[in-house]
Amino acid sequence: MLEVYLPILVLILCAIALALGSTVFSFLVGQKKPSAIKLAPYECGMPLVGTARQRFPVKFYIIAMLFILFDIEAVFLYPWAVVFKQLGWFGFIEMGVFIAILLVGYIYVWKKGALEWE
Amino acid sequence: MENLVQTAMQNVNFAAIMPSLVLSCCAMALLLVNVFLPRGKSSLICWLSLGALVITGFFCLGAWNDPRFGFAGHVALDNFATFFNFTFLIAAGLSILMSDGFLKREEFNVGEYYPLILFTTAGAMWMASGTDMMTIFLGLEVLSVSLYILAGFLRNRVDSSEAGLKYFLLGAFSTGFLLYGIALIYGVTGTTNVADIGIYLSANPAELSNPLTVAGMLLLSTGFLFKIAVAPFHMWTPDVYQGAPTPITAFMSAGPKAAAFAALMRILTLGLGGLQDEWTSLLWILAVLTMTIGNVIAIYQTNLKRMLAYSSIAHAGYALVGIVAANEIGMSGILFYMLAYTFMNLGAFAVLVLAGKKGEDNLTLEGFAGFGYKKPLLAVAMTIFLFSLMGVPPMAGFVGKFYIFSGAIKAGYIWLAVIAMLNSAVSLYYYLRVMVYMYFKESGEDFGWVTMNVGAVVSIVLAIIGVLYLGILPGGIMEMAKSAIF
Amino acid sequence: MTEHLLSLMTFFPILGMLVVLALPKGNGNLLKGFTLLITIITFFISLPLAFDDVFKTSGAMHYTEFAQWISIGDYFQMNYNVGVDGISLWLVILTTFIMPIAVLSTWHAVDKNIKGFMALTLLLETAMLGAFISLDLFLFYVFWELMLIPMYFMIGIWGGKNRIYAAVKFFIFTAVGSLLMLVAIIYVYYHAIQSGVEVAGFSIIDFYKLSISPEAQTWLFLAFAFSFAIKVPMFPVHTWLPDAHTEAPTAGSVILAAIMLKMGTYGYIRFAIPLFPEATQQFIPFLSLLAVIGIIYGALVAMMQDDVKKLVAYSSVSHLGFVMLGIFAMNTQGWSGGIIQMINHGISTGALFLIVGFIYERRHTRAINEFGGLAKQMPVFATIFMIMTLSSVGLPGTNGFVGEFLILMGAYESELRWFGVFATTGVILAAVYMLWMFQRVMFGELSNPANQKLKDLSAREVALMLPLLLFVFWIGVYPNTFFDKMNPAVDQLIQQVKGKQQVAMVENVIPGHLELK
Amino acid sequence: MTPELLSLSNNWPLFLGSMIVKILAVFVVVILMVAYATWLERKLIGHMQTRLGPMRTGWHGLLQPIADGLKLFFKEDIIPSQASKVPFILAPMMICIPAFITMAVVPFGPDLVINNFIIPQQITDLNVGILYVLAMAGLGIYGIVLAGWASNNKFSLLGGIRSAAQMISYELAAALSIISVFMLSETLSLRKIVELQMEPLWGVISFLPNWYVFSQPLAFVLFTVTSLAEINRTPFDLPECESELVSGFCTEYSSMKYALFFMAEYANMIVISALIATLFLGGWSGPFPGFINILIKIVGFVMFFMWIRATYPRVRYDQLMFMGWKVFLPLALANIVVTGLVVVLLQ
Amino acid sequence: MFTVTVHHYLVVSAILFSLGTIGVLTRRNAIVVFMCIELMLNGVNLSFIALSHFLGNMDGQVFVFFVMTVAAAEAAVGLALMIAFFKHKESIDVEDFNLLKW
Repeated sequence: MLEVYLPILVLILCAIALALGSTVFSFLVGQKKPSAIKLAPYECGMPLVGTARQRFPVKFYIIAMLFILFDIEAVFLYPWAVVFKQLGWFGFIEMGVFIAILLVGYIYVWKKGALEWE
Repeated sequence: MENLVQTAMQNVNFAAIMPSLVLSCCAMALLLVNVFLPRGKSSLICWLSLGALVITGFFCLGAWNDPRFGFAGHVALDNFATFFNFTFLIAAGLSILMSDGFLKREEFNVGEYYPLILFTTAGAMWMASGTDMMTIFLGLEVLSVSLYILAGFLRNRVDSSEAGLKYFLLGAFSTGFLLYGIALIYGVTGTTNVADIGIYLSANPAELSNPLTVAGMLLLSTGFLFKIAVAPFHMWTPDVYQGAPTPITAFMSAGPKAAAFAALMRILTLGLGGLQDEWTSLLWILAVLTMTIGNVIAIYQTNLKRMLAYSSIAHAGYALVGIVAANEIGMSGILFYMLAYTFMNLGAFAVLVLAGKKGEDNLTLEGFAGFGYKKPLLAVAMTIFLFSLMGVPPMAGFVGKFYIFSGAIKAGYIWLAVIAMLNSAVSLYYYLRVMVYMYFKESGEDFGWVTMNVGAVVSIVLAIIGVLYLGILPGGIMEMAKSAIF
Repeated sequence: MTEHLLSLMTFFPILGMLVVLALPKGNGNLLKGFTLLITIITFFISLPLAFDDVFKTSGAMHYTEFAQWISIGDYFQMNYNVGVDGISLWLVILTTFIMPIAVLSTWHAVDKNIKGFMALTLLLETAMLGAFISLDLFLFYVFWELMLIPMYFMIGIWGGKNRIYAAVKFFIFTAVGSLLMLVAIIYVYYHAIQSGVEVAGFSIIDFYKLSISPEAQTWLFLAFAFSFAIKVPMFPVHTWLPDAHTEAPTAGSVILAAIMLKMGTYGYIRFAIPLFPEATQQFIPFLSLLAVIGIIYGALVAMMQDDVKKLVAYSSVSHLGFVMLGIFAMNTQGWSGGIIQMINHGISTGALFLIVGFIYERRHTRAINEFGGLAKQMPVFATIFMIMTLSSVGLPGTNGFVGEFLILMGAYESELRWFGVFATTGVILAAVYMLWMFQRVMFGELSNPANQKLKDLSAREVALMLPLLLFVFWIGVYPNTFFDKMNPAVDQLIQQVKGKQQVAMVENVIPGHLELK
Repeated sequence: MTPELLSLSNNWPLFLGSMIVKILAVFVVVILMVAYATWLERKLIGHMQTRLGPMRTGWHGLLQPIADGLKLFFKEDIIPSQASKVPFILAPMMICIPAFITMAVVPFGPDLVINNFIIPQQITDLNVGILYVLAMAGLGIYGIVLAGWASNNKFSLLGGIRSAAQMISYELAAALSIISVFMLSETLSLRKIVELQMEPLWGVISFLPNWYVFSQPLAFVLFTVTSLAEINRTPFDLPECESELVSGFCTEYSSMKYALFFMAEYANMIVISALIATLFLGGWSGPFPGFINILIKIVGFVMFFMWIRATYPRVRYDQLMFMGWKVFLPLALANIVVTGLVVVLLQ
Repeated sequence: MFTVTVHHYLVVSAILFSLGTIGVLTRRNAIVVFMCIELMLNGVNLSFIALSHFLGNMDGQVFVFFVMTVAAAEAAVGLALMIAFFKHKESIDVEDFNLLKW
C-alpha cells in the first residue's frame, strides 16, 4: 500500500542531494572577498532607507485567506468529480447547491471589493 | 455505488432540516442584500433578519409533535430539537432587537452583524437536532466561528478585539478536545451516529470498561462543557462576556449555552447511557464546583456585565444538576430552565444596553446608583429580571429551579439540591446589591444619555412578559418540555 | 359569593395595587386615601369569616377553594388550594385589621415616593393573606417568598440611616431558611408520590396522612423548623429582627411585628409539627429550651436598650418565645394560648410601634433619655401608652394576660414544667423593662426644652389607636369569642398529631423513604 | 500466465532495481532539459528578435549552459549581512526540490513486461497523482516567500509576497480548471488518464484519439494560462521583473543559489508542459515508440511558452489579480457546471 | 518485515495531539498557539483516517474533510481577529491580554 510512495522518497533524496550539493560545492569553490558595501542590501545603489521588516498591505493577507477558503472548497470537488458519473443527477444537484453557496461567498467578496487592486 | 446513491436519495428529507435550512438561506440572502445596500442602511437588515427569524419560527411550529428524521440518522427534528430551536430563536430575536440601537450608538452600524447572528442560530439548531457527531460538530463550528467574529465585532474597541481573540483561541482549543473525544469513541464503536454508539455499547458492554471509551467521553464532554462555561472551563467567560458587545454577550449567555446543553444531553443519554454512573458522578462534582465558583466570585464584581457573566456561570451549574439527575424531570427541567433563563438574562442585558454610554457599555455598580429614581420603568424591569435570576416566586427563574431541583431530589440527589439551594442563597447577595444601588443609594447622575430606542424597549417588554408568564402560568410550557424529552 | 370569599379577599389588594400604579404620583393624599379605602374594604370582605359560627362546630377547613394550577402528568401538580380553619381564621382577620391602621399611620411618616410605598403595602397584604390561607405547600411557598420583596423595599427605601444593611440582612436570613424548606417540600412530595398515597398536588391535608421514616423526618423537620425559626424569630437566629424593626418605617415595623412574625409560629402549627410529629417529639426539649432562652434573653436585652423602638423589638423576641413555648406544650391550652398570644402580640406590639412612631414624628429621636415627663404635656397619649404597656406586660384584664396565662398553664401540664417555671420569670422581667421604660419616658421632670411644646395626639392618631384598645380589652375580658372558634380546629390538629405519635410508638417500622445518592 | 503488476511484495529486487533506473533516467533527463532549455530560450528569442543568441561556446553555443553552470559555481557566494542566514540558504532549495520531484507521477511510456512483471514507465503511479502534483506546486510558494523575507530587502520582500499572492491565486484557478477533466476520466491516476485518452474520440470517431483537449478545450486553455502564471513566466513574471523590483525575491542571491531559482523555474516549466500533455494531449501516446511522444509534446510546450515570452508584454499587477479572481475562477466553476450538465444529460 | 498497524497511527496521533496541547499551554505568541491548535486538529485527523481505514468505513475520512474545512474557516477568522488585536496593542503576545481581568 505505502510502497508506491517509496520511489518518491528516493526521488526527494536525489533532489535534496542536487540542491544541497550544488550549494555547498559553489560555497567551497567560490571566491570570498566580502566587504561592507557588498554585504549591504541592494537598493539600486541608493543609501538604505529604513528596514525591510515592516508591515505589508493587508490586501495580501485577504488574498491568502480567500485562497485557503476556496482551495478547501476545491478539495471537496475532487472526490466528487471522480465518482460524478455514478452519482448522476443526484450528485449534480448536490454539487450545484454547493457551488451556489460558494458563489454567495464569491459575490460577497467581490462586492466588498476584496478583489480590487486600485 | 448505484445503491449508495439510492439510499442517499431515500435518506434526503428536507423536512427534517427545514428550519435551519430556511434560516441559513435567509442569512445568506441578507448577506448579499447587505453588500448591495448603500452604507448605513443596516437597520433594514435588522428588521429583515427579524422577519427571517419569524419565518423560521413558523417552520419550527410545523415540526412540533411531528418529528422528522432524515439524512441516514444524521438529523432528527423531534420535539426536543424544536423546543430548543424556539429557545434559540427567542434569544436571537431579543438580542437582534436590542442590537440596532446599540450599533447606532457605537457608530458601528455594519450589516454583517445580523446575518452572523442568524448563522449562529442556525448552527445552534444543527446542534440541537443533530443525531450524528458530524452534524453536531458542524453545528458547533458554525455557531462558534460566527460567535468569534461577533465577540470581536467592535474592532475599533480594544476590549472587544481582545475578547474575540481570547474566545477564539480557547474555543478552538476546546474544539480539539471535542474532536479527539469523538475520534476515540469512533474508534471504539466504529460509528459516529449517536444512536448507533448507544446500541453498540449496550450490545458489547465490555467496551464500557475500555479506557478509550471513558477517555473519549471525558474529552467529548470537555468540548461542550467549555461552551456551557462549566468550571474549570469557565475561565474565558467573564472576559469574553465583558468585552463582547452587550447584545452579543446577552445572546451568548443564552443561545449557545442552550445548544451545548442540547447536544450534551443527546450524546450522554442516547449515546453514552451505558456510562451514566461515570458521567453523573463527574458532572455532580462539576455542577457543585461551577455554581460555587460562579456565585462566590460574582460577589466581588463591581462591573455589572462581569457580574452577570459570573452569575451565568452559576446558572450553568444549576442547569447541570438536571443532567446529573438523569431522569425525565431533570432533563425536561433543563429545557424549561434554558427558556426561562433566555428571557430573564436577555432582559437584564437589554436594560444594560439602554443604560450604557457610547464606548463604555459596561456599567459599574456605582454608575448604577440612583437609577431607580431617574429611570423608574427601566429599573422596575431590571428588578423583575434580577428577582427572576435569584429564583424568587412568582418569576420564571423560581419555577425553573424548582423544576430542575425536583428532578434531582426525585433521583435522590438531596445533597446536590441542598448545595444548589445554598448557592442560590449566596447569589441573593450580589443580585440584591444591584437593587441596593438602584433604589437605596442616591447620586447626582441623571442618566441623560439613556435614550429609549424602540427595539430595546420591545425586547425588554417581551422579556418581562416571558418571565412573568413562565413564572405564574408555567403549566403549558412545562407540558411542552415534558413532551420534548426523547 | 362565599365560595370565592377567600380569593376575593386575597386578591382585592393586588387589584387595588394596579389602580394605585395608574394614579398620578404627585397627589400623595389621594394615593394614601385610596390605599386606605382598599384595605378597609378588604377588612370588610374578611369580616363574614369572623361571624361565621361553622368554626365553632367543626375544626375542618372551610371556605375551601380548589383549582388546578400546574399539572404536569406524573412530574408534579400544583393546585390553587385555599381554606381557613379556626387557627388561620384569626390570623387572617388580624391581617386585614392591622393593614388599614398601618396605612393610616403613614400619613405624615411617609413623604417620599408615596406611590411606591402604597403599591408595596397592598402587594404585601395579598402575599400575607395568601400565605395564611393556602393549603398547598407550593402555593404557600410562593406567597411566603413573595412577602419578602415588598418588605425588602420598604425597609431599604423608607428606612432609617442603617437601612441597607437591615434590608439585605432581613432578605437573606429569611430566604436562606425558606430555600432549605423548599428542598424539604419537594422531598415530601416525591415521598408521597412513591409511597402511593393519593395526594392532590402539594395539599398538606393529604400530606398529614403520610408516614415518613424517622430519620427522614428528622432532616425534613429541621429544614422546616429552621426556616420558620428564622421568621419567628427564635433565639440564635433572631439577629435580623432588631435591625429590621429599628430601621423600618413605622408602618413597616407594625406590619412586620404584628403579622409577618406570626408566619413563623403559624408555620410550626400548620406545617412543621403536623407533618413530622415524631421528629417534633424528639426536638421539643431542644426547641423549648431555645424558646425559654429567647424569652429571658429578649427581656434582658430589652432592659438594656435606650432606644424605645429597639426595646419594643427585643420585647417581641421575648413574646414570641412565649408563643413557641405554648406550641411545644402540645396541648390545647398551650396551642390556644399560643394562637391568642400571637394576636395579642400583633395588637399590643403593633400599637407600641405606632406610639413610638408618634413621638418619633414629633421629636425625630427615639432615645429614652431624650424624653421624660411627657405625661403632663400629652395626657391622652400617656393614657393610651399606659394601656398598651400594661397589655404587653400581661396585666389581668388586658389581652396579654389571657395568652401568657394559658401558655404557662399548658406548659405546666405538659412535660415542659420546668421550662414553664423559667418562662414565668420572663413575665416579671417584661413588667420590669416595660414599666421602667414607661416611667422614664412619661413621668419625672419635663426637663428637655424640646419636649415643652409637644402636641398631644391628633384625632387621626386617636382614631388609629381606638380599635386596638377595643381589642385589648375584648380579648382581655371575654376571650371566648375567639376560643370558641379556635378550639375545634386546635383539638383536631392536636389529636391527629398525638395519634400519629402513638402509631409511631407501636409500629416502629415505617415504609422506606427515597434512597439517598 | 497473465503478467502481474510489479510490486515490492512479489519481486522486490526487480522492483527496487527498476525504480532506481527510472528515477535516475528521469532525473538526468530533466536536468539536461533544464540546462538546454536556457540555451533554447536564448537562441529562440534571439532569432525571433533577429539576433543570433549565444554563438561562441561550441557549435551555435551548444556548450553555453555548461559554461554558465561553471561560471555560477565559481561566483562569489554573497550572504547579505542583514539577511537571516538559515532561511536565506534554505529558500532556494525549498523552491528547487518540489520542482524536481513533481515529475514522479508523470507517465512517460507504455508498460514494459519483464518476465511476467508489468513495469509501468512512470516513477510511481499514485491513485491520487494529480493531488500530489498540486501539493508539490503549493510547496514551492514557501520557498519564494521565505527567500523574499530572509534576504531582508524591501524589493525582495515585496517580490516574494507578490509572487506568493499571484501563485496561490492562479493555483486556485488551475486546480479548479482541471476538475472537469477528472469528471470525464473518473480517476486521479495520470497513468489511467493517459490510457483513457488512447481510445477513439468519444468512443465513436475512430480517426481521432480521445484527447481531452477536444472535449475540454476551455479547461485546456484555462490550465495552460493559469499554470503559466503559476510558474511566474512572462507575461506573468511580475515577481522577478527586473524593471520594477530588480528581479524581486532573488535580488540578493548570487552564484549557485541564484542558479537554483532558475533551475526551479525551468523545471517547473517542463513539469507543467508534461502535465498539460498528459492531461489534455494523450501523454505518451502517439505515433512514435517509447517516450519520444511525450518528449516532443513537452518540448513543444516549452517552445510555446518561450514564444509567448518573446511576444507579449508584462501585465499590470491589478490586471493580473483581476484575471485570476474575476475571470479564470468563475470560468473554471462554470466549466465544471456545464461539463456536469452535459455528462448527466448524455447518460 | 515491519508492518504498520493502526496502533502505530494512534500512538503518533496521540503524540501530535499532546505536543499541540503542550504548545498551547506553554507558548506565548498567539499565532504559535493557534498553530499548536492546528497541530492538535491534525493529530485528530490522523487518528480518524487510521481508524477509518482500520474499521473499513468511510465516516472517519468524511469527518476529516469537515475538520479540514472548519480548520480553514477558523484560521481565516482567527488571523483576522489577531490583526484586529494587533492594531490596538502592536503585539499578539497572550501576555498582553491584560485588559479584562477580575
